[in-house]
Amino acid sequence: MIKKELCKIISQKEIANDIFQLTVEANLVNEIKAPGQFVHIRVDKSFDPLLRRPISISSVDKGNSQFTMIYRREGKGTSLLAEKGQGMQLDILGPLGNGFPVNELSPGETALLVGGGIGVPPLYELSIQLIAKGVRVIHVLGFQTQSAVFYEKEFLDYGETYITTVDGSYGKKGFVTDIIKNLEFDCLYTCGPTPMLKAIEKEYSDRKLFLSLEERMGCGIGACFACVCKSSEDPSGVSYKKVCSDGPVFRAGEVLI
Amino acid sequence: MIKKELCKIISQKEIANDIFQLTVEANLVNEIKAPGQFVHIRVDKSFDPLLRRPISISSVDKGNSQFTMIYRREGKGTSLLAEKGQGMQLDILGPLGNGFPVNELSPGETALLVGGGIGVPPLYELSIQLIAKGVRVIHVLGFQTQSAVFYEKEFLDYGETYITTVDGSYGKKGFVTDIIKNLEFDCLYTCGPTPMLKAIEKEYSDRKLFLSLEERMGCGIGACFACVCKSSEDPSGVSYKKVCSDGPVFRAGEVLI
Amino acid sequence: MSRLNIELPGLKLKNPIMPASGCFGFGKEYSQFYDLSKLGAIMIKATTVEPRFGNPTPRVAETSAGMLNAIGLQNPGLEKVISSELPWLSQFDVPIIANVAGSVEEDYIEVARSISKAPNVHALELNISCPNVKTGGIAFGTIPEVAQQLTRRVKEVSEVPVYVKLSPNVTNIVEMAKAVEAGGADGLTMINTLVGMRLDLKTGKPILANNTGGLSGPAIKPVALRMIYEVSQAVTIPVIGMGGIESAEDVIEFFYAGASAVAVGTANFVDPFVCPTIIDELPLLLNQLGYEHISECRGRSWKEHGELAYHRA
Amino acid sequence: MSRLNIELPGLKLKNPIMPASGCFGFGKEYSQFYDLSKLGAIMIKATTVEPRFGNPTPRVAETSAGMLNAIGLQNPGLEKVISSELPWLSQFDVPIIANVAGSVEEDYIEVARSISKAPNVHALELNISCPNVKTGGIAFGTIPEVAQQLTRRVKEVSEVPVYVKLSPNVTNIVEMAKAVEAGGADGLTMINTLVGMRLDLKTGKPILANNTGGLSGPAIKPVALRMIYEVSQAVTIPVIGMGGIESAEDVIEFFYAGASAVAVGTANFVDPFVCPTIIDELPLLLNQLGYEHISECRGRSWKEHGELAYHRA
Ligand SMILES: Cc1cc2nc3c(=O)[nH]c(=O)nc-3n(C[C@H](O)[C@H](O)[C@H](O)COP(=O)(O)OP(=O)(O)OC[C@H]3O[C@@H](n4cnc5c(N)ncnc54)[C@H](O)[C@@H]3O)c2cc1C
Ligand SMILES: Cc1cc2nc3c(=O)[nH]c(=O)nc-3n(C[C@H](O)[C@H](O)[C@H](O)COP(=O)(O)OP(=O)(O)OC[C@H]3O[C@@H](n4cnc5c(N)ncnc54)[C@H](O)[C@@H]3O)c2cc1C
Ligand SMILES: Cc1cc2nc3c(=O)[nH]c(=O)nc-3n(C[C@H](O)[C@H](O)[C@H](O)COP(=O)(O)O)c2cc1C
Ligand SMILES: Cc1cc2nc3c(=O)[nH]c(=O)nc-3n(C[C@H](O)[C@H](O)[C@H](O)COP(=O)(O)O)c2cc1C
Ligand code: FES
Ligand code: FES
Repeated sequence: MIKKELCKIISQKEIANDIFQLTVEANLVNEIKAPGQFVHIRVDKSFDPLLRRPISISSVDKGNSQFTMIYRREGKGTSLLAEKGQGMQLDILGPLGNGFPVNELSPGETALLVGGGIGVPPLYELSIQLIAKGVRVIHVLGFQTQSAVFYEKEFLDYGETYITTVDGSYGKKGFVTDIIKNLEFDCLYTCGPTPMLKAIEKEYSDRKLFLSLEERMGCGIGACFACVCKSSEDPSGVSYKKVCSDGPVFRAGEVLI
Repeated sequence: MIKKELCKIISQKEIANDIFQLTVEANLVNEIKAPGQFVHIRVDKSFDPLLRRPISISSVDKGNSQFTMIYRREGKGTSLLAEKGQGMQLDILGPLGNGFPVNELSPGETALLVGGGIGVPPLYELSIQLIAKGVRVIHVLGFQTQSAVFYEKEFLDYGETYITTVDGSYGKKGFVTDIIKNLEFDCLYTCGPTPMLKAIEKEYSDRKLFLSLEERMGCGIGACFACVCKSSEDPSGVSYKKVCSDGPVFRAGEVLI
Repeated sequence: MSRLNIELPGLKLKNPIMPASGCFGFGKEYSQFYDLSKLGAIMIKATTVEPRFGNPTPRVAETSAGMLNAIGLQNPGLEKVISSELPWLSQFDVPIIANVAGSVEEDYIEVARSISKAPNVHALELNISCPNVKTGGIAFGTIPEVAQQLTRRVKEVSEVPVYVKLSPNVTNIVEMAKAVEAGGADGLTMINTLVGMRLDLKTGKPILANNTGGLSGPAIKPVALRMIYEVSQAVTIPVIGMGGIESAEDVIEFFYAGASAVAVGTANFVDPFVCPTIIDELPLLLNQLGYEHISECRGRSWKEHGELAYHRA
Repeated sequence: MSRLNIELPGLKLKNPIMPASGCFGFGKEYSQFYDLSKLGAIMIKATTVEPRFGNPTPRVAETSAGMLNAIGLQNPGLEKVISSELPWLSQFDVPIIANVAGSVEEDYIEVARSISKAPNVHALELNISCPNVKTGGIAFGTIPEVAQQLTRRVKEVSEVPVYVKLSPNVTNIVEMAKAVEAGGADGLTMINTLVGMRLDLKTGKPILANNTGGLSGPAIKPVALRMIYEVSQAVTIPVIGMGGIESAEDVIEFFYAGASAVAVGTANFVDPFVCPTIIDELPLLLNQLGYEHISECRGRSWKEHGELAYHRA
């Protein structure tokens, strides 16, 4: 069930340049079903900014009723969010959407998790859950530049981790796709900027592939039709999926990216 | 000179029901010329609320570069202001306007200070300065009800102090005007709701009388013409005074209330 | 609850609060949060004859205290709405106002004729003001004669009262209101969105794929209030007001301006509980302001009144 | 500074930032804060033939991300503006755009004829769009033929280029723009305020003594951008854009939409330093976005462009 809850901030810190890790205490952790789900945050009581901001859940601690998010300070909303400190309250709606299916793999199989920039965070909880199931996990994480890299150590704890940067200032210079092509896997899970998703879908559409999409949102719950995308079978027709409530994770070929 | 300054909040506390006392550290204290001047506060970085809020300076501590304001939590802006805590910063424009003239009285003469509700605060610094000049001071302070009464003790330190409440729950039941008529004075200074000012002006227009006016403001510095009132000599004409920059304190008879 | 009930043509409202069309889908999503029977009514999403996908994304953009949308009337089409959405809604004790849209007059007539027969549809809302569809739509909403004729023809086929939804993107809103009143409208709903735009700082291009979109939210509230103030004095049919409402105080302000009921749109996205919260808070606010019934607030800005109740106390 | 200079009819601007009319008086108050020579230009307060007191107070009310004003064109009158305000302003190295207002055509002509002779007045801004004066004003701004004729007659007497300030309170802003262009306007300034209203919760009456007022501030920015986007593609004369600008980012957004320069109104009340701050920040923002000169941003939303400078790098 989706809850709207005033959640207490347990901690917030800048873990890379403009990248913040935010942990809150929330009863809604009990409703979280799968890695890749997201929440919709109202960053301020004022109506400027007006809309909630969708942010993925990056890890969950049900025992302590806490969950963590990682986000980039970009515009008005995330800048305000970055100013919030420990003990303050945050109006959160969630969990929202459908996450990555962890049951697609059996113990011993290999999952390839490919993240770009702020698409990396939801893969962290995914990795945790896959490992717990006995699945082998490989991570390929792409960033713009060295100062934007985060969570390398955390991912390394769970499996092989390759980092790429566009400018080559850290890890391998180039794009995640350059790395993927040399790797073996049974299932690919990915989240990141649309061009990256498109490139991956083009290359691996014949494989078991799950993509997490991004779209500008209004309600976040399926009511406003802001976030729709076309069904792949009916590209010029009226069939659609909503990223917020049918997604954000889709099986490759389900929707037109 | 008017300054725009980010001022640190030294303390804020609720001193009566919905009445807050706020002290800030500000270089602009050095520019304060007279009791009755005010500042224009931006309560939030967001544009909702958009406009600054005019609040009177209630006391000044030049030695520590601090000044104090007292305000009532009313609408959107003052509610946000009331949430600010020690150490936070506040965007303040001031000091603004012209205050009460303290040189109208000679040592030994008697000043009557009449305040209503949130018109009371600026009279406090006035009282301090009059006493420092050797002027005798009598205070008549009107409130709605007991829970709204503030600063009685503080005023008592400087002179006779009469409290009235509209509902009679504290002090004398009734209006400040009921008390004033039994008092002797050489000069009357007043600040409060317009009906109170009108009543006082009607009764004492032949006396030395200074009134502090309130008007909805835009700029607070004389540029937008939001806060004008008509000159008394030219009631149907085009002469005017601006409450923000010519006032808020006017000599009785100067402007039409 | 008897302090909030309002009767309007076709509508016996428990309270004057309803979600605005397009901001509440067909109710399903919000039924996760509360019992929809709590609402005064529900204005469902615009329905067209054929299913529509609407505009390409991005379809929303944010503005200061507002948002732009260019959904483009996405909806499953008349048949599906009648066969599936409306029957689903009939489990709730709440009248439905069906928002009717189209590109040409015949579209409106076809939708109105069929949808007005649905048992839980108690009124129609003629959407002659959607700024996000290229043909029709806006033209109906900006030319008085065209709006009047459309109203008249829809009235001929509708089995329930017809409200016409006015566009604020006109020079003279009173003229539009009078035209549709003369066309037989039973009521007005206003305002729809103001046409607006945002540009992307990095690309220089419009943020919305549709270039322009409809501005809604608190930003437009003063425009809505002004138009309702003008129109409610000039017509005799009731006005359902909307535009930026997010609190019980806003509802009272719309009543003062002349509204007889209100709809809440964008605020549902900010707080899915906004409608029931307002409904719960209204009686307390009425107490505070000294009114026995919300209808006492209606048109107070332009009507002559005796003393307020709390002045009598 | 050479990255910000702009030339427009009558105006050689160091930078495209100017305070909007009515939000800066005649400059004196803001000269306490900074050297007015820093500004691209100054649009002074509306001037009428006779001195005007304007409307009764309250004259302002706040809205979400906006404000309403009903100043009512208070000003000291033509004679005083020419004999005292303009000479005072001549100490600064900044072109003045004189905002010309009136109730009947003859008023505009009289003000335009005299004020255009003042040595530091480099252009006129015909205010045919003030929503706060009962007679004239708004009518000039909503009827194309009337606006066109007024423009033509003012052009005949003006010694400097004439910009016409458009009202957003119209169904078809492009039609208005084309009409005044055909009337000989050298440029357009847009937008003036949207007509809006707020009601007092306690009394039920309008907050503004004038009942309605003009809505300005960030709330109206999307409407301004949309109108500038539409108009700038339809006319060949330049547009000075305004409506909710408060940052360097906003300025770029207005240029993308099609503005050739911008004016900042309400934001001066929020931050008296807003204009010089924007002027200082613009070059940095241009760097970040990869433009050499601000003029490269103009009309980018609708013009076809080659690669952005930063893509070439
Ligand atoms: C399902 C989902 C999960 C996401 N998870 C994360 C995450 O874990 N970490 C993270 O850093 N970011 C995440 N994002 C992107 C994040 O929502 C945007 O970066 C954020 O909304 C930008 O807001 P702003 O206030 O900084 O920018 P502004 O420019 O002020 O935003 C203006 C408007 O545009 C919307 N918007 C702007 N950029 C985006 C975007 N990329 N995607 C969707 N809406 C956008 C905003 O929500 C807002 O409505 C996610 C987006 C989606 C859809
Ligand atoms: C010169 C001057 C000095 C003042 N000094 C004090 C003081 O020391 N303590 C104090 O509590 N109050 C004082 N006030 C009144 C104070 O400015 C208002 O109570 C406050 O602006 C209300 O803002 P809000 O956000 O609570 O209300 P909102 O209703 O959100 O305000 C909406 C708008 O109306 C304006 N407004 C509302 N009420 C008033 C009012 N009474 N006067 C002027 N503008 C108003 C606000 O400034 C804002 O622009 C003073 C007013 C003036 C003009
Ligand atoms: C996302 C969205 C979709 C909308 N769809 C419709 C619609 O289908 N039909 C309609 O008449 N109005 C539609 N509207 C307009 C609203 O019903 C309402 O008139 C407007 O948004 C103003 O109210 P608000 O400020 O409370 O949102 C839509 C508004 C939004 C924000
Ligand atoms: C208090 C106030 C007074 C104004 N007076 C005038 C005026 O005299 N003449 C005019 O053409 N526009 C006037 N305007 C409109 C502004 O010049 C500007 O067009 C409008 O406010 C939109 O810009 P903004 O959102 O930056 O304020 C006034 C606006 C305000 C807020
Ligand atoms: S964001 Fe509203 S339907 Fe997805
Ligand atoms: S508030 Fe602007 S002139 Fe006084």
